[in-house]
Amino acid sequence: MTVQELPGTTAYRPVPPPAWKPLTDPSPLLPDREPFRVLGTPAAAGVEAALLVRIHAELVRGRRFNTQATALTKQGRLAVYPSSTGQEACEVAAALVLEQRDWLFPSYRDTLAAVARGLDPVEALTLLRGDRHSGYDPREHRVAPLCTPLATQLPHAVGLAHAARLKGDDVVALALVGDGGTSEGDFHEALNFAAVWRAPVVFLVQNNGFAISVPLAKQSAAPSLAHKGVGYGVPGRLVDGNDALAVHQVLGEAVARARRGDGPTLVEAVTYRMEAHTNADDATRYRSDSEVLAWRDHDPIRLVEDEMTRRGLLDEETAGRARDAAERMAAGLRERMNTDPALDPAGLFSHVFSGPTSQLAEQEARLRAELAAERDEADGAEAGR
Amino acid sequence: MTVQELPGTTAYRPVPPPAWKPLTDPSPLLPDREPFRVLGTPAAAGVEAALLVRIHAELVRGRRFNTQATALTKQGRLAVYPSSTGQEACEVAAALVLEQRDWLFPSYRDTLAAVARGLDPVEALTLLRGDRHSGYDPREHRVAPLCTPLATQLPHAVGLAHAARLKGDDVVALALVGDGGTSEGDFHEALNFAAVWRAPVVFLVQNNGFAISVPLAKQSAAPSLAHKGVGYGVPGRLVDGNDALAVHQVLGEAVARARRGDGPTLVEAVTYRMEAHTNADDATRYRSDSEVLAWRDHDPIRLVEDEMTRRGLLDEETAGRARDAAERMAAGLRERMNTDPALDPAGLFSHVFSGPTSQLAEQEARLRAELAAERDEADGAEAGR
Amino acid sequence: MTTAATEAPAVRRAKPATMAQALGRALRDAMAEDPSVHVLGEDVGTLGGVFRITDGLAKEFGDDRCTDTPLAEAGILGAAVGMAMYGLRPVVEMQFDAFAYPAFEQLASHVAKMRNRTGGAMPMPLTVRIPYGGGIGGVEHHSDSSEAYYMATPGLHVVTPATVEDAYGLLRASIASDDPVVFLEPKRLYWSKSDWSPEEPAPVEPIGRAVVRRPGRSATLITYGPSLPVCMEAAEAAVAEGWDLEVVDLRSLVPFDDGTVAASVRRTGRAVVVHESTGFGGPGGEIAARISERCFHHLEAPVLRVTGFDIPYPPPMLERHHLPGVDRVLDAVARLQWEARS
Amino acid sequence: MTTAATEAPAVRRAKPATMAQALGRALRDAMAEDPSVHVLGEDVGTLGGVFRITDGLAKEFGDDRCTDTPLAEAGILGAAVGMAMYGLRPVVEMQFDAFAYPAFEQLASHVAKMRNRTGGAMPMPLTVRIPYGGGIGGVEHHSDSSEAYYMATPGLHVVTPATVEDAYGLLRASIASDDPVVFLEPKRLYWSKSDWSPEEPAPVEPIGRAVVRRPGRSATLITYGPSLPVCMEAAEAAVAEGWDLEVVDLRSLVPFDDGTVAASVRRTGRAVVVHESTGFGGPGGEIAARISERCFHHLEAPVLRVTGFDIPYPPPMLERHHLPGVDRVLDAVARLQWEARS
Ligand SMILES: Cc1ncc(C[n+]2csc(CCOP(=O)(O)OP(=O)(O)O)c2C)c(N)n1
Ligand SMILES: Cc1ncc(C[n+]2csc(CCOP(=O)(O)OP(=O)(O)O)c2C)c(N)n1
Ligand SMILES: [Mg+2]
Ligand SMILES: [Mg+2]
Repeated sequence: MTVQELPGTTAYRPVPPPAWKPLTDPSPLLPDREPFRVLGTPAAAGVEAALLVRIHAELVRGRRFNTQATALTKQGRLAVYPSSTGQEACEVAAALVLEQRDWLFPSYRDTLAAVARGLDPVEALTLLRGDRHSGYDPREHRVAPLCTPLATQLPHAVGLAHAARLKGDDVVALALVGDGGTSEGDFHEALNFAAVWRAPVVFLVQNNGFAISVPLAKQSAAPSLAHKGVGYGVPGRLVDGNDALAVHQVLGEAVARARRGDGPTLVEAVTYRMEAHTNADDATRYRSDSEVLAWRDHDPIRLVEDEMTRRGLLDEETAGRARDAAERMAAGLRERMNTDPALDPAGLFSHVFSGPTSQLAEQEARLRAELAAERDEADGAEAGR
Repeated sequence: MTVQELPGTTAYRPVPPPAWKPLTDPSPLLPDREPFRVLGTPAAAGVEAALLVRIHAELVRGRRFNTQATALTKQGRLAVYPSSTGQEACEVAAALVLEQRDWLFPSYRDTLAAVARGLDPVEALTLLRGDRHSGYDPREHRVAPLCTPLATQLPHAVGLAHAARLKGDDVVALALVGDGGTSEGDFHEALNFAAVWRAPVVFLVQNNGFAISVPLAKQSAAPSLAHKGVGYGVPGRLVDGNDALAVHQVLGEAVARARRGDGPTLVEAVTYRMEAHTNADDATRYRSDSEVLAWRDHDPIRLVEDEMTRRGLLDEETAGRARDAAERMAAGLRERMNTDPALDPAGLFSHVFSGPTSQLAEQEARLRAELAAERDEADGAEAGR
Repeated sequence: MTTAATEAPAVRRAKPATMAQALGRALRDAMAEDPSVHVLGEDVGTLGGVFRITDGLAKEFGDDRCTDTPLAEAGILGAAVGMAMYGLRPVVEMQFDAFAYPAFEQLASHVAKMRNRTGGAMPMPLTVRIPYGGGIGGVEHHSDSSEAYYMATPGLHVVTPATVEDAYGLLRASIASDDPVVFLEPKRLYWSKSDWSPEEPAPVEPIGRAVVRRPGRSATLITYGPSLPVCMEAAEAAVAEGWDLEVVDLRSLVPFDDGTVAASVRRTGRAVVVHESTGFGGPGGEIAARISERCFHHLEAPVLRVTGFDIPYPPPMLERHHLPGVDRVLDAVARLQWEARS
Repeated sequence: MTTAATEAPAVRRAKPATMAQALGRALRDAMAEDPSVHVLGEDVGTLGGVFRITDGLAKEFGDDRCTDTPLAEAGILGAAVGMAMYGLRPVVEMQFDAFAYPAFEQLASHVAKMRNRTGGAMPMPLTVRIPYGGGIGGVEHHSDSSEAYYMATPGLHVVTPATVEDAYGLLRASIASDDPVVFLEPKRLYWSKSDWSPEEPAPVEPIGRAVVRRPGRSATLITYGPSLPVCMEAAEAAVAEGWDLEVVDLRSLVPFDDGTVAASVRRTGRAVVVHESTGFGGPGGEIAARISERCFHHLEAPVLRVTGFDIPYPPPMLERHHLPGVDRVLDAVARLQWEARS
């Protein structure tokens, strides 16, 4: 086709080019300018006492889980622990808003969310203890393996949610990712697929200010990370990530929206990583104590307790019950993590494929022979003693 | 840190959490709801006649380049040609807004932009003829190799622009990508790096409605592709991609902004691919003739000619001059593409590394021996005839 | 698993069938038999794929079973992982070899590892179809032989057919497998033909078994995918030189059929590995090393390799110089130290 | 190129130096000498990298020379390609082996191909530093041996030091090279020490030359990177068994030093390749095949391989069973058909 071939002399019509139309109205997709809050606002009064008490207990238990796990690293019982201390409101709310049939896709920092969802803490910690990559059956509690390669779990969540929808199942997937993780291409591709497929999935970005040592300002120049939603046709919501009631409400709405068939939501929770990146990290290299201190005033448990106090809900009995439950969990964890896990080295070959290949069978036999020889030697040494 | 350790009883302060502040004001980053237009609006009258005439001549030449290249595929002189017919306004404007010292990063469909920037058409077409992957020195006209893996050229443009800025050079990079290419992770990562680094780079998305057979609606659910900008803190601009004056103006402003040190811009040009994806594609499988026809009324050359006619600028001399220049280019191209390119198979080894490795030297010697034997055989056959 | 196509196919095709048709038929039959099989990729729906392998599937099974995705390979494979986690059997089409690279992390870090990571709890019954190799005049990035990457990734099966029948049988077996399979389609054989017709039920080949395509006594040519026809032609041409070559088609690079390969080489005492992938770090090194380990005392000559050069894939006009052809295979056979035997 | 460090380093370090320090010093010296050298990656600036290799560079040279990037590996490498196109010499740090996979397309389709594609007009003087391998108790995805992927990609040099001195010398040479280098850092040797001090000028080793670390006559152990100490220890232990083992440290997998390797094996007549990467499709296949091709008539036994198993990298508590240790090396040496010689 050349211009010469064009028919006639129709005058230029200043109409939108034929294929273009705004696909969606952008306004409802944009986040508010301030993070959404409930605690410390009049809305807090409307929240049911039972929910407040439940969330408080979960937060206290969550904090205790974090401190206990960190203690276990010092005792050499955990190789490494990326603590979510300070982020418990997000972790706990993510677990609470889901139904049993829903799925959670945690990142490597979200052991707590998995535990709050019902996972056995010892099984949830195998990755970080180093005995198994993922010590639980993901299908049992519908928790995907804790994901180490950043943002790669997001397309999984989309695919799973999409599959469930295709099968006609009422299942929502909630995927967790960090502020740093939003920079990865997988974040982009997952959000886009979710939007195009209208998949019932909720993305929760825990913006805790840092990706290891890299502060948000070096990670993004966006008005907020929630502003990324509109570029996919996904509503972006900004929430105070230390306000457990706010996170619970915003995530709850997003899950409900997904369940209704209205598609994905991107939630940015503004929070703060109170500890170093992991126990192996030295946070003093890249941030000041005063910054950390400022966030103590905004502690998620504290905020909830202030509201409970205001409403007379934080009596000694309630506080004690929460504390006791947390201590029981911690004691159980301590005890069970104190024994060395039973491990069968020959099991290294058992699950590479559904059945053994001749190559792996050969290698397994070789390892078994080595292990037998080792045992014989040890027995010999013992007998000789 | 546990909650118990928290100091005192300071009341909850409903202030933004310490680390959070909106990084940028989102409003100026959002595109207008309608694509920006000049032609057919009062603003067209303000455009200098010389510019109009120049753009017209380039468009005519560009269209002729497209039809000639397509014709060469039919004659077997080009292996494949992804035509930009219908998109000439974008291709030409992208070339015109850049200074000599600036860089252009074309995708595989943008041979025309490279040629409009001054590249020898025969050298620009080697990729598609099949004699060389990239037949020109990118440094000569500051045109990166035509890029086949979609969106991968975008981070290159960012890196180059960033490097130039670090060196204190006044250089802007303009990178081209398709609507489909925006779905790739590399698009996301490039936009984000550009924003964080405030790199002097302009991204032009030619939204031509399709990625091969996949229509935009299956590619994105965003209000527009320009709405992706705000998620990086990058202004998004929406422009009628068939309105050469509008594209020229919007790209010009974006380039000027980058040059001023104000960082990247994302421009979405709404246009249409009038031909099939390439000559090897059958577009009737996925779109209707009526859709294509509707876009004929919005042809970029036509729009410019209407304006020229209105202003009395499209006299026979001007039109003839443009046509003649285009025909000269086409004739030269035809003629030069009619000879087989001289190729040295042993040259396959010359540029893998800066110097030969012993492995490659061995392999080259083997190939040379084969070629010599082939020649001897051919000579023998000739002598025997 | 059965292969019976109980209903007539949507379109009656005349004999002979092409490899492209056989692949399409395998997808169709798998989808018809098992509603959990889903096809996804770029242009696989309305267009039927750039090689038309998925032609008709969206029409027959609907967009939800054969889905045009956004243009993002990591997203496609990542979504397929999630679909497999929910119990579906996704079949992903990568448009070309080099365009599978954006999905490399998903493949190496998740697809290959998910079952193992979860102690068997979470299998990955997922097939990634990748058209690979050159010889079709493709522009840059459209002709890579990327099998070495997948072979070096434990947890993946790597399968590649060389005949029309195997295209059907191996693809059916790959889709039916509870393990992830990288299914490499030799694109220059897409239009190769066979008398087998898609109307006939074809055997589903178990994954992991090589096959002797031509028995012979002088030496063994070990090959797969696009290089099988080259080796068959070379074997015919070798007769005139007095060599009776055996040709082994590996069909599956992982798992590797050591039994068939070693038995052949022990019989013939000489071996040449032929593939179009680059030589250095390519599959041939592994294959030659395995043969030497297993057949050392039977070898009359070192195992030789005939491969593409160690260079980025050349532009179309030069690719014939890169691709191993009959002459190079025969040259290698000639270098197998024939004097040594006597 | 000279190696002279004319000024004293920012921090005086006591002897002995670690490999980590040597790498840091190499970066520092390269940056001091050549203003076009730029370091970029995740956490390389303020933190000095998770392994502290880049410690102090941002302070000494500024954020623009040593840059904390957003968290996106394809973006990092892609931006580095653009920087190289403009004449800089970027040195990219990937935080761990498996986290280089998102950048695979940029590496395979651009870094490796840019010079060749442009007929030499656009070189890629770019170094990608990747900490690799296991043995440090890393959680999943932190212990991959990914060298096979890079070896199979023509256009890349692949270099890996095994000693503190080489860490300095090879990194300097890699940064100075006009070709792209994948520089693999054996992370479990980061804290290995040597008497060499960063105060002394160290020799810049040319890329592509293997070195005999221990001369011997009975058999040759061929290895690189993290497995060198294992082989050295095995060679010492072998003395008691009556074997005098030669140990060759490859140092560079691409280009490959066929000369040094073949000369050694021709001398000893027996060879074992040792690496911790998985065996199948790993570097050992290529190496063994090359040796067999070149030294066939000198070989008293097949070239054997001692490698990691063909499994995804195990969890920390089991990794010692996976990693080739001294015993497995000695076992392989014992299987070298010693009776055959007599
Ligand atoms: C693909 C990938 N690249 C790099 C890493 C190494 N890494 C682990 S955690 C981390 C920072 C993550 O930051 P963010 O996403 O903000 O999560 P947070 O740690 O704050 O929870 C990095 C770079 C990784 N795990 N995966
Ligand atoms: C990474 C990658 N994936 C797939 C392809 C194959 N491919 C070539 S062009 C194309 C469609 C591109 O669509 P768009 O970005 O809209 O550009 P257009 O063709 O419309 O100019 C596809 C899928 C590719 N070149 N690169
Ligand atoms: Mg973070
Ligand atoms: Mg398009």
